[in-house]
Amino acid sequence: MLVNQFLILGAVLFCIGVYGVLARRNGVLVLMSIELILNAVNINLVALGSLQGPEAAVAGQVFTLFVVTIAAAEVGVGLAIVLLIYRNRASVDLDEVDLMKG
Amino acid sequence: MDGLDDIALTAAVFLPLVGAAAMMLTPREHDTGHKVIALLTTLVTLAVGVYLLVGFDYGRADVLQFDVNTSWIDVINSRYILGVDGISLPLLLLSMFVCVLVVIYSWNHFPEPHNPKAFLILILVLETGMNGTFVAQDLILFFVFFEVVLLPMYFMIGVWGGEQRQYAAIKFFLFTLFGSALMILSFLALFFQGGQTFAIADLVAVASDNIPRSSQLLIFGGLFMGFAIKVPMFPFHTWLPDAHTQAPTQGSVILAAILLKLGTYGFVRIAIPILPEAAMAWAPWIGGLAVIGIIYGALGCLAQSDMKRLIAFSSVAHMGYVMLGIATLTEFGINAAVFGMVAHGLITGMLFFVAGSVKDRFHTLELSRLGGLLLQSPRMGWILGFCAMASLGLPGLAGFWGEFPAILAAYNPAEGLSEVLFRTYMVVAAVGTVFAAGYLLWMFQRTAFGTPREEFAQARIPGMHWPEYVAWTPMLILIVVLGLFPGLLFGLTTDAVGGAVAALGGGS
Amino acid sequence: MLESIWVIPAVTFASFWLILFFGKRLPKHGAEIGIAALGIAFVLSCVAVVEWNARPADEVVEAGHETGALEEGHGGAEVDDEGHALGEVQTLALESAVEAEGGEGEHEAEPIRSAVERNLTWFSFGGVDVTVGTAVDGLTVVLLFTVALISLLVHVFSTNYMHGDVRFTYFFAALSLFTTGMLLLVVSSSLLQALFGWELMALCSFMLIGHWWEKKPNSDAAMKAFLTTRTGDIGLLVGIVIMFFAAGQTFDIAAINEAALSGAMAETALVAGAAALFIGVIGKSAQFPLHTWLPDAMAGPTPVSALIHAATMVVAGVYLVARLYGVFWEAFDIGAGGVNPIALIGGITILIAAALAFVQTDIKKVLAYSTVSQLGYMVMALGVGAWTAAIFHLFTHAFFKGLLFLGAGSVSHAVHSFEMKDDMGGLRKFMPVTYTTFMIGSLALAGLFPFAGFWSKDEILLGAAENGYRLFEVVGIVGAFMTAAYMTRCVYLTFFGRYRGHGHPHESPPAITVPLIVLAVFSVGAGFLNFPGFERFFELTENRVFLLAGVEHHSFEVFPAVVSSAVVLAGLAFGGMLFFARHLPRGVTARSGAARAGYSFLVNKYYLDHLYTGVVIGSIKGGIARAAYWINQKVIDGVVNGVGIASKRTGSWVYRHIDQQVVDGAVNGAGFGAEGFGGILRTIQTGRVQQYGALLFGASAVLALTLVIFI
Amino acid sequence: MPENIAFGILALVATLAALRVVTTRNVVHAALYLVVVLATVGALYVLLAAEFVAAVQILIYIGAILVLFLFGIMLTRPTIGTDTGLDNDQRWIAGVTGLFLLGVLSFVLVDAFGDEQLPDLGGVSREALTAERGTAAVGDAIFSTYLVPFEVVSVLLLAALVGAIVLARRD
Repeated sequence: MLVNQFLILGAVLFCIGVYGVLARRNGVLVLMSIELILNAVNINLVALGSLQGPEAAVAGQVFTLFVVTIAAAEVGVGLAIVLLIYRNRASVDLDEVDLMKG
Repeated sequence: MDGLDDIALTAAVFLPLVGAAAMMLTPREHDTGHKVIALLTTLVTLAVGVYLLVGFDYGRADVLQFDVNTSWIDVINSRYILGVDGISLPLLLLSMFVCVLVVIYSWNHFPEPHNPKAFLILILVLETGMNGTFVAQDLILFFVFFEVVLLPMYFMIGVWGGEQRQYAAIKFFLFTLFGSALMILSFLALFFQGGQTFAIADLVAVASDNIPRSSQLLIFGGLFMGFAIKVPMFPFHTWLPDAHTQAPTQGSVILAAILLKLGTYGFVRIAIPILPEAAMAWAPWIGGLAVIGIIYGALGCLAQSDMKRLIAFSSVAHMGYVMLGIATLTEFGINAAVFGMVAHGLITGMLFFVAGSVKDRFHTLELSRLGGLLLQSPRMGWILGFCAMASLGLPGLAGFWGEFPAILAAYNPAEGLSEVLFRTYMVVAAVGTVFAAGYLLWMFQRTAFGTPREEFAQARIPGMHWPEYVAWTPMLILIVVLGLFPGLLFGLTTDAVGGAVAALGGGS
Repeated sequence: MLESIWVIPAVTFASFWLILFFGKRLPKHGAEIGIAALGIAFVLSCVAVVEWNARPADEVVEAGHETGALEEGHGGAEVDDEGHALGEVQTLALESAVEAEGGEGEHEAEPIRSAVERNLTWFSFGGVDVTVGTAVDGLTVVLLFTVALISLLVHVFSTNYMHGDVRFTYFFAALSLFTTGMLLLVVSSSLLQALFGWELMALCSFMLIGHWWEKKPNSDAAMKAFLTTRTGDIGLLVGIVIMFFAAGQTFDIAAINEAALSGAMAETALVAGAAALFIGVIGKSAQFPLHTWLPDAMAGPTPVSALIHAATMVVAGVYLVARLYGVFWEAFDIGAGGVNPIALIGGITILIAAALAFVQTDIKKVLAYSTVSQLGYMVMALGVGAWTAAIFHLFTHAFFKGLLFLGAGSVSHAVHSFEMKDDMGGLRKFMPVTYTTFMIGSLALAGLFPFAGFWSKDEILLGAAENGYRLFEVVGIVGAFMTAAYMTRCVYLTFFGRYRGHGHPHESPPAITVPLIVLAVFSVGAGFLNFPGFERFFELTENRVFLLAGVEHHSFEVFPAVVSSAVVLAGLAFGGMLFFARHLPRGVTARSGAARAGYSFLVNKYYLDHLYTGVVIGSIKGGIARAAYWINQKVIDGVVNGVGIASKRTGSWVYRHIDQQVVDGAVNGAGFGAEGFGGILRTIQTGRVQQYGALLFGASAVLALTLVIFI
Repeated sequence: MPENIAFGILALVATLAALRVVTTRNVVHAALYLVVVLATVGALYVLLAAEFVAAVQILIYIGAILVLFLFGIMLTRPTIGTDTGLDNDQRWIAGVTGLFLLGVLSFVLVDAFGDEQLPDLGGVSREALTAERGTAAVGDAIFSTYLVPFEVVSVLLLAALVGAIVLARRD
């Protein structure tokens, strides 16, 4: 198997995720797109790890696990934020969330 | 004491961050607590600076001292190298010093929307960035600190700024970021072509031998863009007036006093020593832009109706002298430039302080609406006059030593540069001193002389507050002391500059 | 004392700070500190003069010798031996001297007093040690004496004149600082340090001329003074820079003079440097065409005018030329005769300023133009090689011009105005002391025997004649005539005729009259310092540069003195005819000494009346002077203002069209396409995270692409 | 070869499902498509001989995270069914950015790795494989080499837990 098969699949998923993050209006969907991005990264980690030999393979897997864990944390906090926004604005539309517009 | 020496610079850089962290943990309501923490942090940092000043070996001002050199990012062979020599030390101290005063001044001058916690944290983060830039001796480290400065300033302008703050902030950010992008490209090119190292000292030794002349020119061009935008030099200056006008007083002061110096410092520390040949080739253009900036900035000043904007334009003119000094590539010129940086930092910083306090009282800086400041707040009026005089280069005050030696140096530029061209620059620069006197006195006349306008005639204008006294007195004293004893600074810089100029093959 | 001459400016400088910090709490609001400090300075200056006078000649310098002098011991005996041996060398200067003087052209090596120098290293940069220090020679002590005396008297005068002023304390502080500036300039051994004093005076003139800054014209005048002198300072800065390099990287005045005289400087650098320095002098000493600020500077309080005109500020330029005479001498070839820029500028200034003085109605403006004209004399004297005469004129002028200004102040104190035509007249009866002293001052200014002005002016004319500057001798004589005439007019309008003002004028109190009397004494007596055969002044000021250059000093000669006296008398008579005869019955004219003298000189009254009123005055008053004044106000001033307005317009135009549109536009355009930056930014700056995200990803992709392609 | 075929199918499914995640107009469908993506990615891990990761992927992602998503969807009460307002007005910008990024990334990847092959693990014995990169090896690594990061991650999880509670709490 070519290593690039995995890597390019990762790139594709990554870019789809980016598209989702940028184009989606619904907070929950944006979070899902972020999951896509994280998965793309995970694929890369595992694939590159197994390319470099057993030790790297283990390292890649461990980091993948870390990413998964962090993703869980991120989804937890992210959804909490979305809920909070929803509660305050009765909407999860990110277009309306422009608090950074000073 | 060795141990202390080793961590002194690291402490100087990261203490403000520690303070910022402590403030983050303090609840937002404790205004006074935040102020005290911020003040203590900056004071302790300044104490470290004083320790450096005392421990500095003046006999070897051209060598890096208190140096730290440990591994940092091995993959790209970027190391954590800090050190100060005669050029960085004054600027480092200036940065620490100004930060203390800015914090003191902030005591009762928080611009809307208030929030002392965030504001002071930003100042501390800024300080880390600035201090770091002045002591970093590794290109990547330098770049990191150089960029760290950007964000706090962006927020400071964007959140606490005037009416057009969004525009000003984003303009500032984009301009500088654009410059930085080219700069990092140049850094990378130096890395790949100059022997796979980011350490400035190593690059100084090898870069000019390893890199073909044509690439040197290109690389210098990238560095030039990065630094010139920060300075800012003539065609890249348009972010400055907007940023200054919109920034809160403290932001303006830091911007004028220190941030602009990052650019000129970059030239002196990085661009010229590493790429002397390219510097030679670029010098006439830099000098040309510098003198255009001098006259142009002055013309810009004459056209202003807003005091802060006028002062901002005057920065363009003054930094023109600094750049002219640098462009001569002589010891005289670069000494003058370093002196000019410090002097401009103190003087223009003071001018912005005063402008801020005037705005606090009159809620406007329109020159046509001001007048009679000397009647309503005599001390502030005289301080403004003093700063105007210092800024126009009156001998006996610090500004003179940035201006006159630069003119002096332009008469006799480094070997290989056209004398005729630089002498023309000299005359133009000398003409610029008259313009400087013109716009500064005009501003002073408009604001301080005469009688107050009708709208303010009855207003009770408070005199100076104690934070103003405390924050301004040291600066005023320094302006006079440096003006009368320039040796204090020249003594520090002259050896270090000599070392830097030696790279140019002897200089003049 | 001579070694520690720095004490003198230090005292006045300390006085400045003391007045600033403690003045308000003292009973006299700081005046006592100023007077005490100036008193000390004056006493110390006297000590310096005495010590200098007592100093033995310890150096031998051969006149006109170009390779520099031998440093000899401190005895007179060696001097004679060496002097004889060196006396035979022929030089260029010697040749010209032979022409000029006929028989007595042999140059002897002369023993002189060497300057007392004391230098410290101030700082060093770029491998050059910059020194700070004092150099004392005859020129220095004379100026110290003059400055300290005039300033002391001005301080005393001001205690009464400025009494009750809103910023009394501050005024005294500024006076002290002003004096410090001049003293510092005078004792400086290096050009850089001199620049400090020079600019300190500019600062103080700004503060003092604009003392009553509540009124816009006053602050305008202050700005004009500062900016005009600053314009000249372009030249000064450039000149100092050129001298620094031309003399081998030193600011030391003595070294620069030596280098210039020894031919070590490149010709172009020398000429360019001297020309540049002279531009500075033109600005500071109010020479044509930069003289316009001085009359406007009358906006300041009268004591300030006295100080500026008599002892400080404007004479700084003359002093600089005298101090760097070696440079100017070589650069403009002053020894050769003919025409040179310095003499030319001085000559033009004499005439145009004197003509302008005719049409003024403000007494201080008459005096101001006369100062300009007299400064022209000094500069011209330097230009024609009459070095001693220039310094001597500076010295005597300080007294009578100080006297005249303080006198004008005394008058205005009585009538609360400076308008001669509307508010004065007939004050002779009300203010006898002021009248007498003012008369003495006027006659001294006119140059009548035996007043001080006569001796110094005469020396200038003589110098011009002897050194081959016949043209400038004529200019000087015409100037003397005009001076006499306009001063007659001024005196007439102020003190004679009927009182035209309001209220009852009265004589001023002693704080005002005592300085007047002191100055009057000097105005009479100062001239005798260079009395033929006595010549203490010449001996006192003779210095090394002077001798090295081979500058000629000419003693009094009877014939030219008679000619110039005759011209002065003619001028007085002319003025008397015009003013006394026209407006008053004969009887009053007969009682006035000046008028009678003019009268008896002019035999054919009708013919001269016709000539003067119809032709000369008609053209001078109606035409030339007005034209000159018009040119002054419209063209020169117009150019100054025009440049100001034009730069402002250019500034606005550049700012509006180029800065805001082109430069900014280019930047904005380059980044973000056709729409304005602002518009786009507003869309970008939505505060929406996702748009920032888009930017972030886009930008990083672009950056990545750049990296991929270029690296 | 069989693994290549498997990869092709999985990759196709993953890509299509991912595309649907970001394009579908039904939020619940999006979540379900995400399940498909995550599952195929898990399968890809198996292809790469990383069974433990694959298991974790299924357990945590599909078992926990996805359930969280569904909760989120339910709690924010979006329209169940199609909803036209799910995308904002910068779809084109997003699309262009994504494609551009994809182009750059692919170029870099092809440029860097070319046709480098993954090591063929077919010849390695099952025992050796397990010992080298199996679950045990991973466990060893986590609790020895990567112990500190592991602890940090646990603290992070705790912080996230607390944070989520603080944020979502009604008070």
